[in-house]
Amino acid sequence: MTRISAKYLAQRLIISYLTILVIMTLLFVLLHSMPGSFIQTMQSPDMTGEQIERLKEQWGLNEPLWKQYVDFMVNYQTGEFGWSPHWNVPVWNLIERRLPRTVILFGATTITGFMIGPLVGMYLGWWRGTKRDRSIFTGGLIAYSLPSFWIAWLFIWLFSFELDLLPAKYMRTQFPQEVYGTGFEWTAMMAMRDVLWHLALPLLSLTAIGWVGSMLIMRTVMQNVTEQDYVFLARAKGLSERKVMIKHAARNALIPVATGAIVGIAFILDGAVVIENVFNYPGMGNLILDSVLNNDHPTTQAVFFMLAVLLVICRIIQDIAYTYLDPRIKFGEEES
Amino acid sequence: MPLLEFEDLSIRYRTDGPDVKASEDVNFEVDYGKTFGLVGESGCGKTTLGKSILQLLDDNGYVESGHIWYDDVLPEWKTDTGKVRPEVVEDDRYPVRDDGMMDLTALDSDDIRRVRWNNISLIPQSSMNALNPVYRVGDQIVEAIRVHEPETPEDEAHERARDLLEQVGIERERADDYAHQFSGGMKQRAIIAMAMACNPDMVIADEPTTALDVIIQDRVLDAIREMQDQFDVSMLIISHDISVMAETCDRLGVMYGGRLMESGTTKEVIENPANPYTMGLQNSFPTVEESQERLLAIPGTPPTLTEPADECRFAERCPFATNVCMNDHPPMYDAEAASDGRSRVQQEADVGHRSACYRLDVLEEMRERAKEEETWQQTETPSSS
Amino acid sequence: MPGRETNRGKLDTDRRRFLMGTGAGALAVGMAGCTGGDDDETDTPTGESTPTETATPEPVDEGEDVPRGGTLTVGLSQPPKGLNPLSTSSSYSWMILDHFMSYGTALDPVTYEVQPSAYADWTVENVESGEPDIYFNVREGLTFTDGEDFGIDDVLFSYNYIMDQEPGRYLSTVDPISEASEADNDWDVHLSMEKPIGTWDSSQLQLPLLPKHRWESVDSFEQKTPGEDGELVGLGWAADLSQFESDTSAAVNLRNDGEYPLTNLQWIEDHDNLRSGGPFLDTIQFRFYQSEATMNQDLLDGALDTYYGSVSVSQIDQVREDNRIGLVQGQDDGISYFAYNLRRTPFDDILFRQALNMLWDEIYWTQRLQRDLVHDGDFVLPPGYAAIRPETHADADLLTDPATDAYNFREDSPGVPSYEGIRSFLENGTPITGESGTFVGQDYPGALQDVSASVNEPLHDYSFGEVKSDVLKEEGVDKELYVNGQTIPEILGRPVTYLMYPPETSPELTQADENWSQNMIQLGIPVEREVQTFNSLIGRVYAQEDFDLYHMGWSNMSAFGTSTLYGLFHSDNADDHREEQTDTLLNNPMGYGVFDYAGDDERISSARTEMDSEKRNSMVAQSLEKIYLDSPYMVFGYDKVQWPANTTDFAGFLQGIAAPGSSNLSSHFYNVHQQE
Amino acid sequence: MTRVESAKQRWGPRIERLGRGWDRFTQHLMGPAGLLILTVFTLWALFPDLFAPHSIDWEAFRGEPPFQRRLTAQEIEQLPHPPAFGDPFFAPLGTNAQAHGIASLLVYSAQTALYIGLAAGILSSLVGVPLGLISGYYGDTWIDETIQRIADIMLGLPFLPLVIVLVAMRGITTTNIILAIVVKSWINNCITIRGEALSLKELAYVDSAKVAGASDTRIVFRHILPHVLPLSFVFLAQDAAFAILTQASLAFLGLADFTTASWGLMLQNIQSHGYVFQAWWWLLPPGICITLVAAAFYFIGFSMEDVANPQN
Repeated sequence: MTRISAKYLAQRLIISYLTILVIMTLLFVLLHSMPGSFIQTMQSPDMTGEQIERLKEQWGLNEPLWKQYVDFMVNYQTGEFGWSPHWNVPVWNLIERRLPRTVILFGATTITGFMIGPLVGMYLGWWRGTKRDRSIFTGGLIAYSLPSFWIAWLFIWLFSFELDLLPAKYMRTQFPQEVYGTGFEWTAMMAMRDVLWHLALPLLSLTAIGWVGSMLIMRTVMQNVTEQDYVFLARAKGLSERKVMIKHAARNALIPVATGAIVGIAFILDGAVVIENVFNYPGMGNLILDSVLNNDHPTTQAVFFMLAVLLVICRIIQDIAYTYLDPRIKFGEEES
Repeated sequence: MPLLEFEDLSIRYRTDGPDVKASEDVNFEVDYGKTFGLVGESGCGKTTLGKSILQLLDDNGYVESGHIWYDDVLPEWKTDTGKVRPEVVEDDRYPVRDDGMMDLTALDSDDIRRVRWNNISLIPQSSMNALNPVYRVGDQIVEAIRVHEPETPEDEAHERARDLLEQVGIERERADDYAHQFSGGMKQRAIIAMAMACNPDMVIADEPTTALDVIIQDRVLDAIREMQDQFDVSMLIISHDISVMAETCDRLGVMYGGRLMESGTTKEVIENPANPYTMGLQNSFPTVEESQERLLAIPGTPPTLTEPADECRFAERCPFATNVCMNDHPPMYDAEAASDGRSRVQQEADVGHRSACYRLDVLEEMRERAKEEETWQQTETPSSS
Repeated sequence: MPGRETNRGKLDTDRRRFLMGTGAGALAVGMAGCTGGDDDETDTPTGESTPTETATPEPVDEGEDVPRGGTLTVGLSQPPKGLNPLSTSSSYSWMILDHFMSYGTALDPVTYEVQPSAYADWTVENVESGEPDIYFNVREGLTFTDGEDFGIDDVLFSYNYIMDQEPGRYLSTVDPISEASEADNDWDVHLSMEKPIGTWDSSQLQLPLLPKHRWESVDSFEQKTPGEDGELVGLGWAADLSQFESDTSAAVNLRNDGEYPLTNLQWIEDHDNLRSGGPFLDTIQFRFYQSEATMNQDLLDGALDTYYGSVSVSQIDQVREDNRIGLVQGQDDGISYFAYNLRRTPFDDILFRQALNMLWDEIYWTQRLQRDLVHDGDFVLPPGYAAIRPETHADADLLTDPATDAYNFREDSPGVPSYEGIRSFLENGTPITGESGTFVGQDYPGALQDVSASVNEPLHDYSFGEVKSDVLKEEGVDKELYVNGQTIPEILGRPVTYLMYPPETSPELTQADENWSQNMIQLGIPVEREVQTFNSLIGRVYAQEDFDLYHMGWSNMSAFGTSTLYGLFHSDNADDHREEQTDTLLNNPMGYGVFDYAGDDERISSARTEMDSEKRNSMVAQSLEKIYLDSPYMVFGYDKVQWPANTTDFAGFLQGIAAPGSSNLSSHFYNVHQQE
Repeated sequence: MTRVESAKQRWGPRIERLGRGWDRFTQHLMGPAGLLILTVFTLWALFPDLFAPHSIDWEAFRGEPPFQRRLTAQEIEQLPHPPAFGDPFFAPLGTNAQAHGIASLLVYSAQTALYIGLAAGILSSLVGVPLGLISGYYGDTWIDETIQRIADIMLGLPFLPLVIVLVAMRGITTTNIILAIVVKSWINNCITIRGEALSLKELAYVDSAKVAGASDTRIVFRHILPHVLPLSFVFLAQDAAFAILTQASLAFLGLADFTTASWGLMLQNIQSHGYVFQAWWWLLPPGICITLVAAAFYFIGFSMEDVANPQN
């Protein structure tokens, strides 16, 4: 039913690609300005100078900087992320395993956050100025002010220690044979349930904060939208308040929410990076911290790159959602 | 026979300070099939009146006293033959008068919703922006139909929407377009079409032509007139543009500062104005018939409606104001009678030509002097003293 | 804790018998920190008293009646870093690899003697020529974990592959080997050496034995990722790696049918506390954590049976209260130390270093911060390796002899250093060189052995005067140290920079650092602390040698004194910055041995090539004491290992060996079994 | 007209405007609540010794330095000590594992939070506002395009990972943390201020100033800047809150300056000492303080938004 303007989409894709190129360049500059050579993490005390030279050669560190840059850009675009000196495996092996975990946590939170946030924002904007609005809004701002890891600790304490309801570690049952008996095999359904079960607490902790961003935008926009003539007309048409609010006001308010979504999404990604560390959840956040602290440049580089790509993908999705929400864009008649 | 009757309607807006008296003791009637025009400067309360009919006032607005009687009742209050059920009339819990008219201000929110659009529809102010940008125009008309006639099948409703658009001069297939693909006039006409969707008894048009250029204005007015003829609806047109009103309305009501200053047939009010405000207002608009050399604006600004003084609302700007005007706002007097010399015959019911002015005794003099430029310039000094 | 009690009872007798049998005092201090009545026995430093105490040996079952089966769940506070035996040096990786790898010879976990394993016997010839020949026989009937037979081919392949590929981890081991070939005499394999290596039987004979059929197609050893590619195959007692997710968990099935030849060897049977016939467990599961706190929690929650490491200070009370968990105790095999950069003034001066040592409040560290879970440190090899410690060679009490306390905290009142005393120690200029004497109010009985410090005079003149440095001014200190008339910032261009790694890795150490540097400041030495992550610290210290002093929270030491001393304290392993700057990562960043005012090159070199272990140990002990006097390192602690294990459901944990929960964890894995 | 009168005439409207702004600010309880919280924390920051029950060197059982004795093993075993009121010592929020009073640490940490918040907030305003003004004033020129593209790309960068890399690279100091935060937080200011500037420059008085020959700089700073200032204060407050939270996250990850007392560091300490689920008196207060100070900034920011956008 929707006919997204190919021109618009192509334009967004090109911009995304250029963004990634710029980010990669930035990454390269950043890591090459780092003190100390990461080659040291691979050296062993017994190596002679000659062997170190050979190692440098192997890693291309003897090439002129421009050559290293070109190689880096080419390699990354062909999906070649190199080898992790710290973990002793190809970087891609690390990413491949950890990225899905982060994506699951981050994606789930983004979805719940962007379901709850605009919904609450819609009601608050609609009730703007009422006592209910003020107390929930204030509550939202307080939630927005919570240090994510701290609230996660409190949740673990409550739900895991006190109530013994939810697991507070890992993303799935480690040794299912112990729980379900020997010879146990995962079925897709059970595996999914298991992951969701383990996801509950991190998700809760992250959503407790992550919903606020979109709520704030929605609330403000909603309030502007309620003053629009089409909302008045919808009411005059005899629509129920609920229908006016949801179908006419909220639907329009979602457009600016979609435009500003990337900020909230990036915020949630930041949260995920921290929360992973609380829940012993081996994801990208964990990985980037470990690799930065261990001078593992190839991994740092790749993780940062993948997270940036993740955000770029989110932006493309955001653009598509925006296009879908706003017919003025959809037909290629972008208004300034 | 009135379709709609305003009875001593007073509307207030709550603010942090004292309430704003947006309208005060307004009485007038809209007859079946007729067009009533409400004119006045902006901020005089006419839009408030329009909105109050369907309980569409802003959140802080409320009807303090008075009624808006509407000559129909909710379907369940009727007998099979369409008459009002006697017990409804007799029971005080139902807001229905002895003559079978229903008080719109007393309906609860569910009931008034059923009246909206179904019985009375509305063309909002700046209806340029009244179409929701994210839905197809046709769908928005269908929505109105389906709210009130849920039994209508989807495709039938669509057909009707297309028919309606066609009737206001928009091609049927444009129903699938979005508002931003319409021109200004098209949007306006689409709204008019939408207003007719449920075959209402009455349409309220709030400044239907304001934001449009003159040529489009004409076309829109034509469309309104056409629709009115075809559907035989009563209309309440609200506008600050007295010349537009002169062309379209059967009767006119002139409002100022929340008060009805004058009402009567268009001819009476335009040709024989009986209120200084109407006279001043006329001066400030080009009339269609006679070309005026220059337009005269009424000096001063409309009064604030928070705690208005007891005097005649217009007294401060009125070149004819005397001490008698300073005590109280005048009641409605019969202007016919005044022309005949009986200057202060009160006429609360909206019949004939009425005017709220103590100086009806010097009506002729006022009419003469109002045409002179100096009359209006003089007022500046007395009003400030 | 009944489980622990029985274990202990058994263990004491085992240990006594062992001491009697070997006559060596390799394991001297056991059970430190234990509660119980026989402390005097356990503290007996050497084996001399034991022959009369002929406690009835109570040998453990040799496997026949030991219950087989069960799953032990082990926690690792970090995920392993790859499972490639040639490239990973992560101890977390080796926790898993240990099950898969066996070597030509094995190190006795109790005595640290070299014992046969995949090689049945071995010999060395032509030592005098300077190019010895090593011969050994390969045991028959061994199979790899994938079921393929192991043979001489695999051995030759392993040597040649490693010599060819030169993985950093084994570089120094294969470097002296000129050729590995099939022997042309009665032996199976012949290694031609370029130079004599004293510890050849535990180094050159302990190269990883790789399955030729898996590795011959691997062009570059680094590219292989065993575990991830499902190809973890070795000679160990594991059956297979049944589960491996490199950052969350692993499960190793064991060959527990009692038929695994390398745990049925005679020397294992001869040890009363080692069981032959293992492994007994079905499976060992590993959970990997991102933080120790989470791992500790899981141990208490019952999700773990044990973990790699020792209980931390903050957890010890909880673990002690836990009925399921017992604490296996043993000696540390590592040390915690500070190191000084001997290239820089005034750190080049023995007097200055010793003064700093005296400012270190070891009571604060051991009692307050570590709650008595560490010993105060002295020599650079831990008490777990008692056979090579100076006390053993001088009939002195391990760790407590006054000669090991030369640098005790000199305090006026509790926790407050004797500033005046230490200032006059610096001003008067008599360092502790091995002669007896009284230094800053404390007697020193003289060196245990016949050694003395490299110099007996200070290099610089010290005085105290007007405060110039901002650091000191901020703290309101009244005197500043002048070295040859200059303040330290005037010499170095900045205050003393104290490199430390991030506090969260060891909050207690950060506290102690704070205390020590405060003491230095109050004395009149401007100090600033600079945080470096572990790896950037490595770069600063080992590659650039750009530091004044730095700390190491814990560093594992090899049981072989000679190689440790050579690696850490020989000038061969120090970059000599007087000529050129290199960025090799040599292990002696202090530059000990480079300068004539501090070094022991000669003794270390001769100990290294000494083939007689008795003589070698004695030389090592002398070197240790000399280094102690020279103080390039200040060793501030040895852990009292408290390894937590589920002693309710499992038994067979080895009490009293060095590093039970860490370096020697693998010895447990073929001994541990379900409780009867 | 007397001078007083003329002053009145000149200042009267401004004061009135200020008064109206204040009225709007205090309309919700949020604004005053935020100010109150911030005032308390500011007092803590300025006069910690007045509010803290002990000095920062105080130790349980031993009291204030200089210490006359060491802690006994029994005393050490009691650490971290739950709240105590006189017996055996006075520490209303208990102590941490190092025997320091939690309450005192809380008070002494207020400085760091406010410093980080305000420094990061002011710096991002100093970068973001001028760039936004320039971008908006030169709307649709290459200058605007360049600034906006940069902002656009920065917007897509994963923020915390970037900060982690920057801080780990450049060294873990408070200054570096602030700078790393600013690297990203100027963007929001810039984009919003640009939007405002775009619409402001269309206004008549800017045109007339142009006609009168005012230079671009003058127009931007004299005519446009004053109008966006209230809005930039809104952002300053929000950036401050965000910076404080980011510092806490960094501290949790082990990237906080350990020599400066801060709430984030207190939380990091409880984790590294392993008492997260055992010492509530140590776990709760720092988290509450972080939440309160961040919330106070948000409260003030959003209340000021009402002042800055009076159309509601």
